[in-house]
Amino acid sequence: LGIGYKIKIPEKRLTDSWEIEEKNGGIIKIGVFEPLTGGAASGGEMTLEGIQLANELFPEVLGKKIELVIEDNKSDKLEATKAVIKLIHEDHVKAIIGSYGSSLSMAAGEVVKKFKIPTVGCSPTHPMVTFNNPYYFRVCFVDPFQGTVIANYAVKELGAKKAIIVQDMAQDYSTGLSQYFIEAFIKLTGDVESIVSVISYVSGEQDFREKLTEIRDLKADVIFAPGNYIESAVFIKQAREMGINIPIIGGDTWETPTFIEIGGEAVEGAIFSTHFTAEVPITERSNLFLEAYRKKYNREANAFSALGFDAYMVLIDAIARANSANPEKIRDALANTKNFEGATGKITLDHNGNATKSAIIKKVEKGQFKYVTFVESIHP
Amino acid sequence: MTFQVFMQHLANGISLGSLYALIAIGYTMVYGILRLINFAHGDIFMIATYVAFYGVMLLGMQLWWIAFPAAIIFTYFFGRLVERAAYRPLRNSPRISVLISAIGVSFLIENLAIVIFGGRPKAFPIPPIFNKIIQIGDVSIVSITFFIPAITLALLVGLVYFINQTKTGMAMRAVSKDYEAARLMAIDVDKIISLTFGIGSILAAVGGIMWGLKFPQLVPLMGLMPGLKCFIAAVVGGIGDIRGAVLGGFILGLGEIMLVAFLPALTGYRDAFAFVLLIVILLIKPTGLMGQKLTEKV
Amino acid sequence: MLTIRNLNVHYGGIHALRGIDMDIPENKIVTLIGANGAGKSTTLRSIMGLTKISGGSIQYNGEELTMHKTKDIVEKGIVLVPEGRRVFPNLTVEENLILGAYSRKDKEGIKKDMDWVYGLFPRLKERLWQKAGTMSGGEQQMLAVGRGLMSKPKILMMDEPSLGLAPLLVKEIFNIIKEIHRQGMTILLIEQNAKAALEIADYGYVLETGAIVLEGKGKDLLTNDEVKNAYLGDAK
Amino acid sequence: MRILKADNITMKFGGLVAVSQFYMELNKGEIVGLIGPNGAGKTTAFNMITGVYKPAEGRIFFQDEDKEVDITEYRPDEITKLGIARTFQNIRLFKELSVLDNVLIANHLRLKSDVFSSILRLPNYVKEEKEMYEKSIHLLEDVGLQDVMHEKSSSLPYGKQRRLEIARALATNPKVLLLDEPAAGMNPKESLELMDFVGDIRDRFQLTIFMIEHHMQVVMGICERIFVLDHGVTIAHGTPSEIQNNEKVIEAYLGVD
Amino acid sequence: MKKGRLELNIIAMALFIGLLFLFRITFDSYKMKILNLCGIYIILGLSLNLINGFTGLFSLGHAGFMAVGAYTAGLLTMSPAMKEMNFFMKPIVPFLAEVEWPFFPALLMAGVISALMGFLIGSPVLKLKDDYLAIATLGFSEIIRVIFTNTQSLTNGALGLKGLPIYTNIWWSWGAAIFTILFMVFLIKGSYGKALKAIREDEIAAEAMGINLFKHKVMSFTMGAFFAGIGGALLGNLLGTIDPNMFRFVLTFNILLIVVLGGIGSITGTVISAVVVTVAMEALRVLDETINFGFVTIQGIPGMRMVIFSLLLMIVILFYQQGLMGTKEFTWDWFFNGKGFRKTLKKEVK
Ligand SMILES: Nc1ncnc2c1ncn2[C@@H]1O[C@H](COP(=O)(O)OP(=O)(O)OP(=O)(O)O)[C@@H](O)[C@H]1O
Ligand SMILES: Nc1ncnc2c1ncn2[C@@H]1O[C@H](COP(=O)(O)OP(=O)(O)OP(=O)(O)O)[C@@H](O)[C@H]1O
Ligand SMILES: CC(C)C[C@H](N)C(=O)O
Ligand SMILES: [Mg+2]
Ligand SMILES: [Mg+2]
Repeated sequence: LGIGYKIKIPEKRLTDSWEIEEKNGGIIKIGVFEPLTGGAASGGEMTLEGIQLANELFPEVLGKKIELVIEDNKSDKLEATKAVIKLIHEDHVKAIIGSYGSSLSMAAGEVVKKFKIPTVGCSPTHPMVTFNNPYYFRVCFVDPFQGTVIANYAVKELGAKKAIIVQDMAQDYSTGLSQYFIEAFIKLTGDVESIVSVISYVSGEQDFREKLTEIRDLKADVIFAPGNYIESAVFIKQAREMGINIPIIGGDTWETPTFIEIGGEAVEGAIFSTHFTAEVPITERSNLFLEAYRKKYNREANAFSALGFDAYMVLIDAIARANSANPEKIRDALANTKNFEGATGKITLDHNGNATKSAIIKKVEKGQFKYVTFVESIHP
Repeated sequence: MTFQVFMQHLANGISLGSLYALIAIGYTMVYGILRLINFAHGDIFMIATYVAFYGVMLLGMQLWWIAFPAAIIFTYFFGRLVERAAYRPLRNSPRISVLISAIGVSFLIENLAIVIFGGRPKAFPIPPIFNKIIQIGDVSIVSITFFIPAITLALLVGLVYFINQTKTGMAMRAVSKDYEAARLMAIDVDKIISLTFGIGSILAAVGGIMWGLKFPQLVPLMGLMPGLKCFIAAVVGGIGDIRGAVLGGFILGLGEIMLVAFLPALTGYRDAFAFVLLIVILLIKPTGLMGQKLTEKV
Repeated sequence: MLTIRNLNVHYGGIHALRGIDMDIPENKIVTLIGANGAGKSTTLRSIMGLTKISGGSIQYNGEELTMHKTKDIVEKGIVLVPEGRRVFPNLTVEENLILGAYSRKDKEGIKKDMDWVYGLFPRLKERLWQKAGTMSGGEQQMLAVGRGLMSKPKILMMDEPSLGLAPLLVKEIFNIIKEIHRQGMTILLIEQNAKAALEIADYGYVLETGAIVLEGKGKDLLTNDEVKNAYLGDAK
Repeated sequence: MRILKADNITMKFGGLVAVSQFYMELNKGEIVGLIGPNGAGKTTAFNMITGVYKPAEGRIFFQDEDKEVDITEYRPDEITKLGIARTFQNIRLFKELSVLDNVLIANHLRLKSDVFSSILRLPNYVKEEKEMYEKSIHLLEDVGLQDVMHEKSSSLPYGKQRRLEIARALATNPKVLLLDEPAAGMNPKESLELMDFVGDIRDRFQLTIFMIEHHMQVVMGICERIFVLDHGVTIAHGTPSEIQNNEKVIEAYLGVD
Repeated sequence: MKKGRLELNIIAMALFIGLLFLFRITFDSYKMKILNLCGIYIILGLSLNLINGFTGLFSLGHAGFMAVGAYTAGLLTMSPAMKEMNFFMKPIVPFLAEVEWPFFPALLMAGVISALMGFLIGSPVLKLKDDYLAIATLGFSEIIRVIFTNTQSLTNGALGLKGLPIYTNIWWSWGAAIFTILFMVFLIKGSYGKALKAIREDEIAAEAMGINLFKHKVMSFTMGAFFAGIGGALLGNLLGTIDPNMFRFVLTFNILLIVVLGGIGSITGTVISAVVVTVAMEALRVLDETINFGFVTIQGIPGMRMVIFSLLLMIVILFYQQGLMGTKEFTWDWFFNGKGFRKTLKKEVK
């Protein structure tokens, strides 16, 4: 250009080559993207607790230290993609863990697929998260199973014949799970008319009173209302205020302290399916995890922390088996995860990258989540 | 729709409407005096609710009658602080700068709240007196539903008197048009504006606590949507006019509820209702329902 | 009563007032004349503390005013009827007048003065309930003067009160000025209508591009050739 | 030849009849005055003629070349386009813009090129723009503002702002010019200069001028005919000397010396 | 235009394109993404500045136009297979199911549909003034969002669209940005631009000067909407996923802040501030993270980044009210006589 400078153009785009880190001393970076602010912050925090706990207990693999790079995705899909891009390109992480919330995970999915970075979800249960994405894995069950489990419980244990659905149109998780519940419920009752009403709302809504007025006089035995814990708690509260007294059931999102804080007495008796319970440890690792968790946080662990813990464990197991920090190799090792003993049970990742897990039914009693029953995994 | 169901909707509508009205009055006051859409109003409302929450946590549920007024007083000073920091330095700047500052300070308060209070929602404590379920025939109504309209009405009467009949009220209206000329009348412009803000913030605080009692979850962004809707209520009624704000609040609250009740298919459009109403009213009567038509003197 | 020494004002780069010295003795009418942009309004605004001065002193009965807020200056009894009327357009005529008396506490006196102002400007009384913003230019001018009078000032400063007024009213305004002066008020008057102003003034100052170029008794200035030439338009 | 006619126009604000049944005709090339006490309705009459207010009753006609147009329902910009320009009692310049820009903007209405030619700077537009610049600069020279051409218009002293307002109105190529108190805020000397200026532009631009003014020296000096309004009602109409001696006018407006 | 300016402009342009090439080679895709966002925010900032800054219409409806643009381009460019996967709740309307356009026509269409929307909205709403206009436009943008949330078979509702083809790259984003800059410069310099400014200064006087207020306002609004639509489309096809919630009014505020920081009514200012704001938002990310100094670790606080950002913003608003540039523009004179940035006021005349 006649300026007199020479501009050095690197032969290869530095950042796209994974070898860079070998220079990085003995550190392997793993990215975490979770909602730490915004509507799903409670879940993100709990998950993070589990991940960090695991990192403290098992800080090394292949003789190298593992460094967690944590990004807040602000419970926002856009931020989720941005966070993942940043993790991959600024921090050069080898693998990623996250995120609470299927929609957030799905938003990031395209990115990790494009840049081929293996990612392990802790609790996103929507089938689309891993579908057609060889780089996305998860350590929890999926919603078709969860929907069946909870429908089963409704019909067999609660004796429900008619149900009302209340779903959050903005959450893939909520609409998906409702769909699977409906299918299972109709099959179980053998009655195509068994769903008497499907009511939709959008994340962030606070006033369900009109909707409740609408369904108050419908003859139903149960309300299935999977959704974010905040909206669900408010919904239940207002339902009870209006004198609706039939059981209200939901999915794994409910297991957060916030659900009880907001719902107060109204959520007494609320029933939902989830991944894990401290009351019935399943494996050796469960005990190890529970102990460590009590020691560090001075309370009982919850499902999301446990899944966070497991996601980390599965990941370093894969790194160890791959005997390399090469993302491709980690991915391959992850895909071969078999009977790995996690805190939440034995984990085997199938061709879609999904774990096949058992489910737990819990109930709110005296302001606590109480274990009700255990449901064996169904092999697809 | 049965009569009972209708009554249930009506009760909900009136209660929501008066809540909107209460917050709309605060908007209208500040707008009337500063000609400023105080975008931070919703955030002041949020702060008040959080302070009330921590107050009750600290003092215990029995002492809510201390905690709530304390929160209102705190908010009064907080509102004045916001004015001092974000608006006073821009006293002689174009209106757009002040408006931007309003948006900026609203951002700042929200983000600070996220860091200080945490992004995670909190449950607002409800003293039993507000939470009694009253059964009238087949209609069940929570007692807060009655408190809200009563409080709104009381504040309305007080404010209308204050603004129209007292010298300070007149000074407020004078300041709204011409700072310099107001100064020439020996009016302490800064003091009047600060006072207006304080009063507006008290209204926001009362509204916030009522809101918390009705929709008991606290998140740092909780002021956003109510803030916007109540501003709309104020505009629909005729901004600057307190009675207009009340009218607008009621129309909006009742309208939203009745829309959902009578046309359940349009439930998803509930949040759009406010805006559609706004635009329709503005196009028919550009100064709002109660706003007087003023031909600009050329 | 009011003593101005070496008053300097800058607007950004413009040196609008360059060391003005003026005296306004008690119970006198003093007038300030000068071409457009000479700095007349700026002088009055500086006295009121509306414009930041860059140097000099303004003393009222020996007390320095330069550091005071406008509000305090008004409360001391110095009042300005500003250029361009500046009535409160959204307030009624009556409310405008009430605000004129904002700093006063004597209810009785206010009531009396209100009637006095209505006597001076019957039009205002007819339009008690009209919003000031919708009144004609001249009506607003009457209101502005009336509002200034309501504060019962010791020194009343008027910035071009006859601007845009019909001839009859201009005469009227000058009569009113004389009248209030007779009742003991000190007056500082800015006028384009230099002739009328100098006729009633005890003393006059001529301002040119920010500096006083001429001063003297009103009568003397009236007959001064320079003044005649430049401001009275007589010399044809 | 008649160029403008107001046929019994009336304007009401709420209960107040600001102008009542105002009838007026202007002939080409005349300078006509409109006087009356404050609040008589003079400015309101202007506002009706220029389309700012719509009259409650009556019609307004404008002689456009050889046909008479009813402009009662026209918008202000359409009326200006036809050839009626005005100044405002309270100066309304484009404050933040330069003196030159103020005048250039007044040329915009005669621009034939569309917005895309202007963005693409097509030859037809470039040519028009050049003409606009030249015309504007000439005009500013004519009114003696060429030295302050690049100043912000609000920084001008009052008198020059008034002159700029007139220049801006002239730039729209008017046939009729309405001046609302052009001498307000000027000292007697400046007023007299203005008087000459008005007469001068009438001749140079072949204008018809309709003018509100309170300076009697000016009004009586250059107006050929004068209308007098009081409380919205036309109380007199005639030559300056007729008006000066009209009892009603003296009583309502002029006063006795 | 003085002689030599054209050459200078061409050289500058060439240098800039060279620079983009350089970035392309040296930047990783995270930085590339930010670079892309810079370009897009320039477009959005300028289009809002046209409406708010130059025409003085206080519009807060930009997010709505962006949504229209993003969805238009998204639906036109997505593959039929992708659409089928997205629309699992309710199938997509038939006429869109099979279309798959290349990017350029889709982008153009996004602008056109958005402009059409601007025209339709503008016609009634632009009769309003000031705050009323602001709140009404904000209202329209929210209505658009709510409609998009509810028209399941057209937009996939609240779930949004995932898997948009990632067409946007620096050539598209910066190409469009440069096009927008040139468009604005020539528009503003010309007679129409002056007419818009006149409307901003004083509507009544502008009308008295024969300017058809309505026509000019609608024109400005429609043009603004066009570019907002383009910006939205570029954004959608950059991120690969869109949903109605992205287009809340907070987005409009972000753009408004860019305009204000740059200086309302300054093209140069908007361009600079779009870049500064976009980069700063990312640079401040470190505040949220745990920082390890070796001897001491500072725990990151989630949300701190936004606090600092809004604090910086307030400082600018309070202490540099004119924004970066006020109404000044960059000119070549600045290079040659070092007199600093020239006021737009002082137009040179031959
Ligand atoms: N706010 C301001 N900013 C910049 N310059 C100003 C400002 N106010 C006044 N000026 C300038 O200061 C000078 C004096 O103005 P001032 O208003 O005091 O004149 P004046 O004698 O009252 O004139 P007029 O008869 O037109 O009212 C003028 O050159 C004017 O342009
Ligand atoms: N927009 C309006 N709303 C209400 N009243 C108005 C309006 N415009 C004018 N008026 C009233 O109409 C009457 C005529 O006003 P106008 O401005 O025409 O008077 P004018 O003859 O121009 O007086 P001046 O010489 O003082 O300017 C006045 O009494 C005024 O108060
Ligand atoms: C992460 C979760 C607990 C929520 C839910 N399982 C989902 O996929 O969205
Ligand atoms: Mg002056
Ligand atoms: Mg008038």
